[in-house]
Amino acid sequence: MRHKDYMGLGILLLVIIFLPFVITNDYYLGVLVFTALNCLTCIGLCLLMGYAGQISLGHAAFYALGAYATGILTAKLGWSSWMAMGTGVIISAGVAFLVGVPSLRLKGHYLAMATLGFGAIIHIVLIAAVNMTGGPSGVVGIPSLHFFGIELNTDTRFFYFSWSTVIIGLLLALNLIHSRVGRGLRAIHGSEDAAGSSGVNTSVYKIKVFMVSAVYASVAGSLYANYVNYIDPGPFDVMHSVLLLTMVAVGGMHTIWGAITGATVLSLLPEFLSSMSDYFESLGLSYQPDYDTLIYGGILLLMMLFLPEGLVDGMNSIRRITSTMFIRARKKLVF
Amino acid sequence: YADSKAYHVGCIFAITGKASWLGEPQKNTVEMLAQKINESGGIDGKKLVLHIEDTQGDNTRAVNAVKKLIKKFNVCAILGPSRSGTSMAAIPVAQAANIPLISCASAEIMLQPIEERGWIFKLAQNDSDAVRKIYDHLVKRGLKKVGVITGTTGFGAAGRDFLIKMAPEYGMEIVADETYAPGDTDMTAQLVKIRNSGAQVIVNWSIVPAQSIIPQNMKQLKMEIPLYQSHGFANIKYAQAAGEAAEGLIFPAARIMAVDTLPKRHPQYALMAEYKSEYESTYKDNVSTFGGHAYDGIHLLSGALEKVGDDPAEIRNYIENARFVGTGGIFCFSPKDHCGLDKTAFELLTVKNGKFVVLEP
Amino acid sequence: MESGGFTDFLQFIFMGLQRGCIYALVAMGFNIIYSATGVINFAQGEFVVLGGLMMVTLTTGFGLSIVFAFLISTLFVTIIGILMERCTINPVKKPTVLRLIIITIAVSILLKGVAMIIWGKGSHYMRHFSGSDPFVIAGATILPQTLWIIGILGVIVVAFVVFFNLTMTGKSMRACAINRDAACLAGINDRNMVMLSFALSAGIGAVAGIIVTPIIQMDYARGALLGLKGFGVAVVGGLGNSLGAVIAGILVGVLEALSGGYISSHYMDAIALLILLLVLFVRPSGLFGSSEASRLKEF
Amino acid sequence: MLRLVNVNSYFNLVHVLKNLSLHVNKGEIVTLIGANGAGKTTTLRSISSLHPVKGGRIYFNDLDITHLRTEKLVKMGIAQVPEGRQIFWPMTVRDNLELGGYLTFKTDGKKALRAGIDRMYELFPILRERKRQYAGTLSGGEQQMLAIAMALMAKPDLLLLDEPSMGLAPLIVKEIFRVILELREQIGLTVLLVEQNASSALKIADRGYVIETGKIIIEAQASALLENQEVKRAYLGRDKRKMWE
Amino acid sequence: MTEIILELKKLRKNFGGVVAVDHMDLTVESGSITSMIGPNGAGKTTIFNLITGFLKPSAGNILYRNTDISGMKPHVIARKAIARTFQNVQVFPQMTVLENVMVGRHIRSKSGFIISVLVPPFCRREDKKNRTDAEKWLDYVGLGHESDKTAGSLSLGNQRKLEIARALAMEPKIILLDEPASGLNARETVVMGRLIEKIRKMDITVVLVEHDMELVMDISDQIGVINFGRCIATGNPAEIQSNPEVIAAYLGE
Ligand SMILES: Nc1ncnc2c1ncn2[C@@H]1O[C@H](COP(=O)(O)OP(=O)(O)OP(=O)(O)O)[C@@H](O)[C@H]1O
Ligand SMILES: Nc1ncnc2c1ncn2[C@@H]1O[C@H](COP(=O)(O)OP(=O)(O)OP(=O)(O)O)[C@@H](O)[C@H]1O
Ligand SMILES: [Mg+2]
Ligand SMILES: [Mg+2]
Repeated sequence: MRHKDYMGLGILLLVIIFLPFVITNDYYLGVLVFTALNCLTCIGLCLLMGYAGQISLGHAAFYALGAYATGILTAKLGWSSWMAMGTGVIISAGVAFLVGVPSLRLKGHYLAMATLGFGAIIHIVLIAAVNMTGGPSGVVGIPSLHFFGIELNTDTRFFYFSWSTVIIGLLLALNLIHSRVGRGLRAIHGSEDAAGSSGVNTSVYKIKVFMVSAVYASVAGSLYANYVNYIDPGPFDVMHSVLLLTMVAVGGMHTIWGAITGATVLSLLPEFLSSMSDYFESLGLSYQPDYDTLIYGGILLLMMLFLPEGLVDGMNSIRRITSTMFIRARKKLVF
Repeated sequence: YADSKAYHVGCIFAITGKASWLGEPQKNTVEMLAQKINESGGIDGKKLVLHIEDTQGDNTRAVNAVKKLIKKFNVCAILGPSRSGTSMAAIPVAQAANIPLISCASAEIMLQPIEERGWIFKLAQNDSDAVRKIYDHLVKRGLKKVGVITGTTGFGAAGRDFLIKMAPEYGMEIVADETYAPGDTDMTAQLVKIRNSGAQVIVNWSIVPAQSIIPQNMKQLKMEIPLYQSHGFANIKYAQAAGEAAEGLIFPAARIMAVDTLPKRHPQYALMAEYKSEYESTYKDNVSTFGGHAYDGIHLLSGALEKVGDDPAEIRNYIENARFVGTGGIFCFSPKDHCGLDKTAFELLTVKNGKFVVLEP
Repeated sequence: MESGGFTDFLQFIFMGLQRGCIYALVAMGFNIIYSATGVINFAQGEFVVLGGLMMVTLTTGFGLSIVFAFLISTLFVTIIGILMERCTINPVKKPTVLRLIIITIAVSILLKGVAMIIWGKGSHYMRHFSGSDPFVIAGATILPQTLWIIGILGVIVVAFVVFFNLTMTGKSMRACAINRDAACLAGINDRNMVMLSFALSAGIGAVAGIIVTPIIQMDYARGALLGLKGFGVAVVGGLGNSLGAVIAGILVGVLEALSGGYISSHYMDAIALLILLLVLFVRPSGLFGSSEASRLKEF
Repeated sequence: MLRLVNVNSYFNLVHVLKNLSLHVNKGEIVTLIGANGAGKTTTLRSISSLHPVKGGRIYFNDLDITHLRTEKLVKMGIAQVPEGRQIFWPMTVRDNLELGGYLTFKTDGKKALRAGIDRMYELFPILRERKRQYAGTLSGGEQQMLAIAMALMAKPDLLLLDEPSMGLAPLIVKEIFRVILELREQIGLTVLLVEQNASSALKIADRGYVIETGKIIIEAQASALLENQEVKRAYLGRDKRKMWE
Repeated sequence: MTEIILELKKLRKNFGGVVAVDHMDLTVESGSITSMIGPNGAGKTTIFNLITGFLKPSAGNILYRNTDISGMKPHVIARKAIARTFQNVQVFPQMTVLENVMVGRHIRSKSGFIISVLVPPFCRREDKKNRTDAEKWLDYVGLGHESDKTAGSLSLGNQRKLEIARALAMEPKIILLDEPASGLNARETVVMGRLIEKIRKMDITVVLVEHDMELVMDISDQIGVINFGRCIATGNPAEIQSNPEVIAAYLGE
């Protein structure tokens, strides 16, 4: 079980190392960079939702805190990117603490609402605090990241960097969930009463994991700012939080792998659809970008209808079914 | 330059999503023009192939789309994006790839600092010029106390900036500074505040449909001070939505919005009348300035392709010195000015009987 | 026109009332489906949009009378609600709350796409039901349309309070959400109940859309925002509680208006939200949700 | 009255009921005993269609009811007291009882419903005291009483009881068994009873089945089962403690 | 003779008008098996909830080894080595049976967030020990062969055993069992009795709530009879069985 997880990590690592040799077009690598950022956020969100069972509809806010910390500190105050990222992490964790203490006492939809409200407030502040955040016009001129003297200014470089971050984030998350603390978190999910009576400090654990997931989102946000070199409040609205939640749920929130799969699929899907329109056009069919929305919604719907426990579980059961079919077929052959 | 029989040009607009009312007419316009160009034999015998991408009004998608156009389709120039925010996100990519990007958004910060934005152009009129136009008129009417209300989008924020920054220049006093979100449904609270601030005039600066609620609210509150809108109001639907309440409001806009009331000898007239009649008959929809930007963009680009071929650097140089008459005004680019328009591009319009007409001086 | 402090205040209250009633109407739609399934239907905002757009088409496009168009639009959206339930909620074999929520998100995207293709991307407007000349009360003005909204909301609230608390059908609908198995064992047809809840909430969403369109204009993308506000209001009022939704809705609306009017329009929504959050922290199951009852409810 | 023929049930890939067949005649009390995890609950849930049956048939009054929906079955007269106190937690005791009488209300109206509730209050006086309390805050035993009362509210012909005595004080258990016998006398109620407390169950039952890992291994008259050595050793062991030690 | 490990003093709990526990006095000797019996709704579970911190007493005190623990949070009380099971079984359904028991080892291990995040599990000795310990406790209650199933897929009776294993894994000083034998058949009830006696032999004090009289009478050292939230009688099994008040209120016959 555990070893499978770490093996998966190794495979992922290999894939990432070799991918840029297969895909040489920067466009695809660029898309994969955004995918990595979503994966990173979703790993954190999955720890919170899938493992500790606490819903959050405010994660775009932490993504924003990271991005704006980087944006403001580097572009306006001239800090180094790393310092800014670190500060973003500290701010996000601090805000997560302040928000988590009162919010995480709430349950279910009420918690969803509280986090959603928090996310919306942050978004409004980003728009309204013009002097600090640049308001709707955003922050321009955010420098690229430097890593041991290498400027991460090409898509290939940033691809490696962002996915390494994902791998590290994944490793840490896997460590966490296979630990005493991870079990404590999952226990909270199963039954808060029983977890408490087993000695798990439920409120502190919930707050801590909320902070951890905020940190993931914050790092992703910082990387976003460094990569795009420009931020405005647009990408950090409540709908982005909803999208993140959807990613985690589509992949199957009971495993980290599910979250990553969901994030990857839903990050690539729109790009895939936009390529599809080129394909249709080359066939001479008239295709409007308007249909993208329909197809996107339709695919999401079908996934939820036919893969109840998410993509990862869906793939597992497909494998199971085919293997039983195989066994049966073999039996028939033998007799 | 991927294939010698065609010119590949990229277009990115907010065709769906939160700013689709901007991107839709732009997409329609470029498709219409490309078809027309190709039917009449293309450019120098080469077909004009447009690769149209949808940003959904989203920065991330815009970045991806620009990369796709540049790396996958090898386009020689890019027209769009529609919004300031998406343009800002797309600019570093185009700039780094040395591909000209001709934005349809209006924010002036897109072009600054000019040394770092050598590949970036824009077609929409300058916000600051719109402000000038409005303030000039206010000065003429002797109105001094201005209540500013803006929408919280990049467009609104840029306008708010200029309105406040340039007020002293014209002896204006900003007595109120309010905002509203794009999704807001009722601005009476803000308007009551403006009313209490003793403003003699209201300037409503926004590009979202919600801006047409302001005149309605003012009517409801029985406020009778004059209302000025920005060039973001330049969509007849906004005036229709506001109904009677919109009568008499004043806004600076490209002349395309009031072609019919323009003297026929005006240099822009012929071209705009043609565009308007073609667009409206093709799409059964009203023209807007937003579509006009795309029109100008295709004109500019087809001119460049015809003259210098599809080398991006050549195109850039061509545009830097281009002069032409478009729907947005009479463009006059220079290496220092990547917009090419000044306040003469604007005409003050007003709403009369549900139509845009040129304001009688 | 002279306007004293009180007049302004009254004006803000009117504005708040108008906004609040809209929120409350959307929130009631959430409440109904929540009551029957425990799920928040993210497509609720789309019901509102469809109702409004349909109304615009019928009145402005086909020139139907308001009453007639009202009925047809409501019926149309109700049918959409029923279809949605039959095609996407009903087939789910192991309905978990989160899964159903994501399904409703998917449906909302689909409906939005359909609305975009049918009605285009611009915003649509229509005449007020009975003119747009405001009434003046103590110097403050209120639109006749607002009175319509308040009136219709009132009727709906009374109907729902009676339905859910006093009738057997209402109770059995709640029972389905609480424990499907037990509800089936009591002889309740859970699927029909769920369908009924979708029909009702689609209908009420349509009504909301129809009566607010003259004021706010309708476009295909407005659903998300209306939905989010409605969700917040439903939660703060106490999920499943119609009266709570109304009071919370008006509270939110008035808070927004007052903070916009007296504090800052830049932060008006944030201030209202902040106060809502504080309310939620003090009363973790909403204004009128019973803490006992919600503590026992699993997510 | 009830007949299961070669019923199979699965949890994903786990085969839980394996060709299980049993029958209950009209007016009979039949008990099903077996160890934890043998499949008793799954059997009852399969009868009520709460769990899908794959392969096999279930007949009720000679009607094939295998794939009918639960609420149809309830309408036909099959009620179940499910395992683990499935009541409506965030509703009051009274609301719970009313919902239990949902069908009564639909067919016979309000009066009949009230009468039914009053009858349950007589049966379990403590429920009357607690009628305004949320069902979820009741004590375990009170919840169990409520669950039984709800099933009885449906006025069934066939009652499926899944460990009704769980968590109940001995006096109440006796009372419940008495009521079951009484109902059989009065209205000819048929009962399929799953009980861990096998000896008391067998005492009131006519016949019994022993189920082991999803298969029926013994079927006999209750009195015979009470004497059966194997059954005694496995399920009634108490006083024969020395025997298995 | 032996020390008193748990003492309830004038304990009272009311929910609005309902008085669930009233003026309750009870002492539990260290190393004993103390049973609480009484009619349904007498307040037994409420007493457990008060002791383990799920409810706050309206009045009165709970002394555990002479310190007042009333009003503390459940996890603080758990760390004092007080374990419990629930009448409405509470397992962690998504986790495997083994992991459920490992959660019970929570208070006996230490690694916090930082260590958990940075050190992979196969490098942590503590984790391995937890696993072997958990396996031991699973075997102890007879669920060793089910250890890889998810807890939610166990039958109800087995979930109850799992709960006990989890509580035992805490290596508690005192364990509160709420109807451990409900859902077990007669034979297994006897096994449960043996198990409880074995627990006591490990020097763990047992407090038992149970309606199965034979089990209670069989193994208890002391029995408290509770009715309407009050302790109406205490004594050894023989005394209780012959107490007329108890017979009337609870036992019948
Ligand atoms: N949700 C589930 N998923 C997978 N397996 C399950 C599930 N529920 C029950 N099982 C398995 O089905 C088998 C039969 O369970 P069932 O609940 O019918 O037993 P039972 O005879 O009622 O036991 P008990 O006396 O403990 O209630 C058990 O082996 C159990 O592990
Ligand atoms: N939250 C609450 N609100 C109101 N009454 C409550 C609440 N919790 C418990 N009660 C009542 O307190 C009484 C004591 O309940 P408790 O669960 O302690 O009983 P018990 O002795 O464990 O009974 P059983 O043997 O049936 O489990 C019950 O009558 C119950 O209805
Ligand atoms: Mg069972
Ligand atoms: Mg109890």
